[in-house]
Amino acid sequence: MLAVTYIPYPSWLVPGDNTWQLTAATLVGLMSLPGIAVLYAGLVQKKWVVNTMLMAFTGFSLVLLVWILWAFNMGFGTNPIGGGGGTGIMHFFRDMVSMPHPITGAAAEQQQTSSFSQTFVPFHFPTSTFAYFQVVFAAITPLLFLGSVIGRIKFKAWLIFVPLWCTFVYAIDAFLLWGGGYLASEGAVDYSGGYVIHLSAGVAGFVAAWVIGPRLAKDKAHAVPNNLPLVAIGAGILWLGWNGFNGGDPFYAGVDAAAAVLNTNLATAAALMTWLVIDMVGSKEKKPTFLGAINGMICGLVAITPSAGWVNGLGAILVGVIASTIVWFAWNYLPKIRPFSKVDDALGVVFTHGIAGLTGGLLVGILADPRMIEYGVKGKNYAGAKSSFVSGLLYGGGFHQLWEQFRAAVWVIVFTAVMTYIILKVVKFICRGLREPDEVLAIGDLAIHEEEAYPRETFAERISSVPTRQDDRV
Amino acid sequence: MLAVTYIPYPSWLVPGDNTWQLTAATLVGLMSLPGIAVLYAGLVQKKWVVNTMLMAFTGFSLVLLVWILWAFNMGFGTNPIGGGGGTGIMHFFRDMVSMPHPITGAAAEQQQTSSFSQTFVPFHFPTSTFAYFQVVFAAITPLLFLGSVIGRIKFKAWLIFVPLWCTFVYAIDAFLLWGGGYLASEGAVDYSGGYVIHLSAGVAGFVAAWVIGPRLAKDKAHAVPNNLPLVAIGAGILWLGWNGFNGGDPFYAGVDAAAAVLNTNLATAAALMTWLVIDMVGSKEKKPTFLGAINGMICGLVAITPSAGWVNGLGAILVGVIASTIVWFAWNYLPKIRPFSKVDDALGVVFTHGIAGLTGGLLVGILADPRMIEYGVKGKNYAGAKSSFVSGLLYGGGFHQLWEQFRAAVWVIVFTAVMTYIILKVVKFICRGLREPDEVLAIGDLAIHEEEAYPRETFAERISSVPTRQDDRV
Amino acid sequence: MLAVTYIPYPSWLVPGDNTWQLTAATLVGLMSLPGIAVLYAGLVQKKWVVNTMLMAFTGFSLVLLVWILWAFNMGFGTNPIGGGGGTGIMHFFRDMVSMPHPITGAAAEQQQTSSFSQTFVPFHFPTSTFAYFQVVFAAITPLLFLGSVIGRIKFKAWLIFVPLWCTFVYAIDAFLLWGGGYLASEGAVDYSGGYVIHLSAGVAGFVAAWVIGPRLAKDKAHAVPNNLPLVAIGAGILWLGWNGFNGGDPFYAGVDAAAAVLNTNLATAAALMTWLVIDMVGSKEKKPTFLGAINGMICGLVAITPSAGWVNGLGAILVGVIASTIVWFAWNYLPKIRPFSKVDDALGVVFTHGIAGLTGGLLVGILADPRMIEYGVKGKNYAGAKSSFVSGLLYGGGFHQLWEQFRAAVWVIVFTAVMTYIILKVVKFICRGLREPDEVLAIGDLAIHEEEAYPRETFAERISSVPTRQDDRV
Amino acid sequence: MKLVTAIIKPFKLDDVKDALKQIGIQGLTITEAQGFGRQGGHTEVYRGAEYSIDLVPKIRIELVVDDSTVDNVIETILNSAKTGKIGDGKIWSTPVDEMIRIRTSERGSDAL
Amino acid sequence: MKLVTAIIKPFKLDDVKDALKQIGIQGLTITEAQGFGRQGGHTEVYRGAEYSIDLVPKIRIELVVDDSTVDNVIETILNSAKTGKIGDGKIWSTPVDEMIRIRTSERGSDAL
Amino acid sequence: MKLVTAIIKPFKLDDVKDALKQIGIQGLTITEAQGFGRQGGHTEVYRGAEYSIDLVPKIRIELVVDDSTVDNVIETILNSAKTGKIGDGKIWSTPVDEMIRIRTSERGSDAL
Ligand SMILES: Nc1ncnc2c1ncn2[C@@H]1O[C@H](COP(=O)(O)OP(=O)(O)O)[C@@H](O)[C@H]1O
Ligand SMILES: Nc1ncnc2c1ncn2[C@@H]1O[C@H](COP(=O)(O)OP(=O)(O)O)[C@@H](O)[C@H]1O
Ligand SMILES: Nc1ncnc2c1ncn2[C@@H]1O[C@H](COP(=O)(O)OP(=O)(O)O)[C@@H](O)[C@H]1O
Repeated sequence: MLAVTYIPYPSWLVPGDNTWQLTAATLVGLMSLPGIAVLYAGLVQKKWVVNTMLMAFTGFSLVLLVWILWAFNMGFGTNPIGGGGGTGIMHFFRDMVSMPHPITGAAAEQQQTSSFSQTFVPFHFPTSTFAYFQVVFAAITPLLFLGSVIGRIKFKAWLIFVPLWCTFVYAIDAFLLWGGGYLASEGAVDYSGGYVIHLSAGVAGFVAAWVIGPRLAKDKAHAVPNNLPLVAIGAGILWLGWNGFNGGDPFYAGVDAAAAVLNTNLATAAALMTWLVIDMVGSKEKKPTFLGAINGMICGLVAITPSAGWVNGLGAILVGVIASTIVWFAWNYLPKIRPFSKVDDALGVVFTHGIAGLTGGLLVGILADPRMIEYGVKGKNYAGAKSSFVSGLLYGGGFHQLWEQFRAAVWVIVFTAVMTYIILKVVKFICRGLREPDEVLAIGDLAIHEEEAYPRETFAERISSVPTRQDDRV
Repeated sequence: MLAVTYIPYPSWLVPGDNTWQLTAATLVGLMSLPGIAVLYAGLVQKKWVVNTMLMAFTGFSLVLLVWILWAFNMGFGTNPIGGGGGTGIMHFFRDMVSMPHPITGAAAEQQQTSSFSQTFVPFHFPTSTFAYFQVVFAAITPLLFLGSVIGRIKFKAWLIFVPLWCTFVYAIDAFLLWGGGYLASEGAVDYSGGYVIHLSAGVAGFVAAWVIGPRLAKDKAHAVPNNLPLVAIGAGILWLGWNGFNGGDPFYAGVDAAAAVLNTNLATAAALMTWLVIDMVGSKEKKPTFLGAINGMICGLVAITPSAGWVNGLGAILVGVIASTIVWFAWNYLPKIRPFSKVDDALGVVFTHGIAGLTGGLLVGILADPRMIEYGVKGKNYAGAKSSFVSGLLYGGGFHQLWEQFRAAVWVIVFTAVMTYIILKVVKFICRGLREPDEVLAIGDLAIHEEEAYPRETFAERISSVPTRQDDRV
Repeated sequence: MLAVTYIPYPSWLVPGDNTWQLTAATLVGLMSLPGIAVLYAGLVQKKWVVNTMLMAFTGFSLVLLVWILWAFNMGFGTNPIGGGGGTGIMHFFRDMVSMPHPITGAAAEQQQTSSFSQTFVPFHFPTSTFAYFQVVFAAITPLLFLGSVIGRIKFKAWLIFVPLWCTFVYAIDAFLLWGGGYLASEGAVDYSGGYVIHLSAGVAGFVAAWVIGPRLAKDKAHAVPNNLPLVAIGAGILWLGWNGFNGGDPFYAGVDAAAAVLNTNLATAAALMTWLVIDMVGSKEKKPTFLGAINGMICGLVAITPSAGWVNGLGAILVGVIASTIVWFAWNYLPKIRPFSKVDDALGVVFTHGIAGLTGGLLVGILADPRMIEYGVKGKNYAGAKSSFVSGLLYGGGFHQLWEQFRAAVWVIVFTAVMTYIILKVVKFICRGLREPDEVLAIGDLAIHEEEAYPRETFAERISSVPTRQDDRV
Repeated sequence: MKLVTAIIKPFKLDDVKDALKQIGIQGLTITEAQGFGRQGGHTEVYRGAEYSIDLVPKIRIELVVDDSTVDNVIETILNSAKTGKIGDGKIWSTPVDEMIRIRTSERGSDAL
Repeated sequence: MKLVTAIIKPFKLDDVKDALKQIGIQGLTITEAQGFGRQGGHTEVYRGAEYSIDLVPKIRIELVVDDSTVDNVIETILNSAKTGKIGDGKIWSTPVDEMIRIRTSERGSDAL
Repeated sequence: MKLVTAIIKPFKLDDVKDALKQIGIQGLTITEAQGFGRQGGHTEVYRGAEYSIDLVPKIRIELVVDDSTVDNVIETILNSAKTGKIGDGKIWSTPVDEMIRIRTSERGSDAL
């Protein structure tokens, strides 16, 4: 390799790492588009397919712009607004984010990435790579909680809600847990977003469903999905795309990335089979269902997210089994009690993302194996001092990590809930309401977009726009 | 890394670069299959779905064979047919391509790639990688203009048209702009194919639609799409696949690849939102539409293609906004005037690819930022002399680049139009006509392929082929 | 690159290789989910869509667990059960597998991978990477033969059949041909699984279809597919995913990986066009069909699998043309004669995988070009002694390789057939039958899963589970 | 006997079915239909082109009833299908010569 | 002339069609329908929520026949559509005033 | 009153609908149907296996009209649906006892 005659890289760049990071980011992007867009499109009623897909595409686009124009630097900048000083509660409130500013300049795009948290591990790729990897995470989060509010949220309200939420909830949680903020510095960890993304999406979705109010009673009572193969397409892309989601989070194409990928798949397989088996022995019908299996799959993916590279293979399987079991019971029993019985979380995001993410986040405190090393590794280049690992209760870490995970969970739940509520009130004010009127809801896509998911050509007659040529052959 | 004990690479190979290039190529391949195949399948009338998909699959296959058997070396060979000498107009016409020959031998597949243009930047992967990366670009081009001619082109004519077009249009434009030919040597640039692919596809599609004639008047008047989720699947794969399309074009997994990926996403998000907003405020219905958003998305992807790694982030956003706006107005007003009112470009390829590609190509001359460096970069390995960058009007480059971009555009438009016309006349002669007969067109897929997109089992009775066993249980 | 200041890798790890291997594995995973799941879902009758998809998702999950818990070490462990000694027939039967044990521990996941066969080529990534790459191959195999048994196999029988088959057939063949077992040591080769995966899947599917018995006569006679665009999605993902399937098998992101990718695409394009042309000139209807083209495509992908990096480009094209032609005739004529006329291999897996895999495997013995080098390559790092290449009959290798390929094929066919038969008898005993009862088969998805693929909301009335709120707005 | 045919709004189907069950109707057949009438259709816009769909989705209910029940059935449908808005649909009845249950070959009222 | 309408189980369509062809019937029209009757519907479960579908898929056959053929046609449908299980469906006939073939404007029996 | 039922070729729907509008028809109901008749069906080939589809797609139009309009309506459909090729379809009319508009409970001609 040394004989390579022309080296077009700056000295800090490693092409293998850059490739992995860009590939992983692309996989995560695919999880949103077309992944979540069609997974949700398949799950909603036929009359909501177009609306659901368009909210997914616009949500993704809006976060991209917001992120690059200001929010990336809020979460991953080098310059905490409070200056980075202070301790305890001061530290916490003074430094909830870094200074917002765009990364659209030539220098910003091309220089080696660094964030407030990267004091000891320099990443070997430019800011463009890092920001793009981070933005696909930021963008999938609103798409996840979209599942809670479909079937009644006003389209314009969505277009305003997403940028505000990304700025005032996501960027802050990202800074606190990943960007070097208080929670991170205290020791709470979140490998790839069990809290920042999934728990937060579950809570935001639940609160939003509550604030916006339920779907039409008729829609709720007839809420059959419209297309299961579409769900399969989305689900398959989610599963394999998650290799990038979790595999990309060491930010090195090293040993831990590989372990994270393997563990993600183990947890997911275990969770899918767990839900299936409980369905077969424990549900009223005692039948295996496809959508049940997919629910289980999602639980596994979500629950392993906070710990993917910090548990060993056995831990990963346990995470899958435990999370799937807990969410199965939550899914089947919680809707009967308050507040769940009062809130119409249409696709159940609070369960498959909220509770699964919470379960996974707490399990880090129990199952993390300190021999799983994120950066430093045994061997010739062993970097003991800079090694990054986590010890759970079962591996001699005591209750410390569990406590940190618990505190972080409380923060994410409370902060997300409160801020989501406030933001929605603001959006409601701006948009004069958060819901489409009932007569629009009764119709769905056709009323909002004048499009339907599966148009029937037989009954359509073109009336305007491009004139039909007179001389067309018939 | 130095401790690696066994090195199975030749000295010129960098595994990170090779990986990135193969990954990028695979992403671009996915844009065609299933990307374009299902995007278009969703947009056409139900009776044309099978025909559209089969043209996509066969078009892709034919280009693959043509490319490896002769056309790759025409575009990217080391040996211009005129010997590479001459200046000005002589240079131009003597050296429009390199000598055609196959790259199917063991030596050709395995050696370090090099082309006539690579005098200063050696790529760190073999010819197999380079040829494969280039062929997925060559293959998507006919698939794009397929959108102009669906619903009437004779299937056999398609099978002959594609290889001829690839040979006599694509390979030549590729040589002139990328392979070291005249336009490139004069300074015209095309980062990933805004001209070679998109402008050319738009022009070819438009000319072909004109030569072949319009669809049946009835089909044109009832041209409702059949499946919007299918469009979403194709669109999502296109967007994220474009990370490989533009990210692969520095041919190094370096800084500029990352910037190109980020810029591509920025332009696309901006373009999608631009079209959506114009639809909401400027269209007759004042409604946001899903297919409008997808049109905007494609405009962004196409328009950023010629400049992805040469503009900064702000430039990328501008490219998206400008291209989407221009194409929106073109889409809504040009069909009313000649020649657009006379030509049935079924899916509007001339707009979303032709005009968007042209806009993006010219914007290079305005927005290219010389601080965006394709190969050489600041830092320890800064290779000043070999740096590759472009200066637009707004960044001190004067009108030079704009003029070169303009000249190249004129060439691509005129040459593609004339050659496409000639090739179609030849194909018409060979196939005795370019259109399926009207009674076949009235039926569509069933008449041409005896298949339909969504068969109904209830009414089918097997009559032949494999005999049904007598002893089957009922 | 040397200036990189922080190296978080062990000395044996190359990030470019690790990235390629993880990316390739992800592509192969996508071939199963959603690839095969939706390809098959589109091909079956509407009433079997959900069942087919759920068997794909569960089959994939089960193999993942089985593989990591014991089977990976059976196929790719370092410790043959017989101790690795003995010669000839002794060698063969004593060492059919390595010792089964899990790889779920922290050490196992993170250490450099090694298998019994890797005496001279150390791979530059951890066991997690290698095991994950191998498991996506192991997992797709049952999904392939699922196509033979859909429409009657008992769902529970599937859940038991898959783990047993993976353990007692797949792991053994993998060891014998890839893990350093007898067939490999004698010289038989299988680049990416033409035998271990495709031939074996074809045989297993055929035997299983025979043992389980045919579908209902009515289903067989009305076996029209339900959704061709779904087939297109699956097919496109298969094709491009195969870049990882074959490109990943040198286990280095080097020259041969690139050649394997290019050859795979060449063979596939040639095979698709071959089937199409034979359909156009040789079928009763003389029409090009989409599903015919897809059959041809699969033949090409499968047939190039055993030789992808050992033939040159011309060889690859020949493989595609020959395999597609042979399978076309087999597909159209063999079903008329025994035993094919007696066995209801629903989707024809024995043809497109079995016969195509066999053809490709034998062609290695004819077309392998010794100048195609898997590991050692010319240049500064040329490792002559450790080079890995194969010589076929046409390239001076005589009949040796052909004979080895033939012997290996005989083994795979006989062993797979016998073991599949035995396993099914065991499963039949455990599950009290292998078939769903006929009244269940008459209904399909709704009877087995209480779900249907495309539910119609109009006629559904929610009756239980989550109570509808009384206070919902209407 | 009479064949009563009713064209109703799709979302009223459950109500009508329940109401008919209440008065003892044991069977009916429905088909999905498209109606053209005073109720306007709608416009769909695909890629900027407007299409007019002047047909609206309807459910068509058919049931054969004894002469004695006709009025009650019609009344019941009228009440349960009415929203008072344009497009509520129509009911018509036609004479039936013969009614047979396939399973038993019973004829007339026994076949209902 | 009479209009014979038959509601049958979908998988019986081929048999009925063949039987009618045998007795010389040259034309008929079918629509996909949903029946409600003694035959129970089924339950579907999506993500744990149960939905009751009390309508079962049926095929609706319509054919206009000469008065002289009615009985034979009914008999033929009865025989070919019967499985003996609940839900086999119904046949009814109604009087027809006029029957015209669009292509030729022929009326009455000539139009069949 | 009469119920006029017409079976036509799908691509003729627009023409027929327009023609009926012209003569003042204000409402009708259509269903998608499949016809079996002199017009041959077609073959479909999936993966080499041939399937015979002897049913062809048709549109079924139903409209209840006043006795006085029947002839005009039939004539109009005849003219607008005719292509002269086999498979153009049929028109038949049957007597109607009662016609009611659900919205207003109007009966008879008022309900049209
Ligand atoms: N003359 C008719 N014959 C058959 N069906 C009719 C007739 N007129 C209306 N319909 C059906 O009744 C539906 C409702 O009619 P419409 O005129 O829209 O409203 P309304 O009945 O409330 O006045 C139509 O969509 C159509 O399906
Ligand atoms: N009174 C009726 N009018 C019209 N269709 C009816 C009537 N009763 C039943 N049907 C049709 O006949 C089908 C079979 O009726 P059902 O009561 O289930 O079984 P069976 O006719 O064997 O007693 C129903 O699904 C429905 O489509
Ligand atoms: N006796 C009949 N009763 C009801 N519908 C019929 C009858 N005969 C034909 N049809 C319908 O009319 C359509 C056209 O009939 P066909 O015999 O194909 O052509 P034509 O009416 O031009 O002779 C058929 O597809 C079928 O839907």
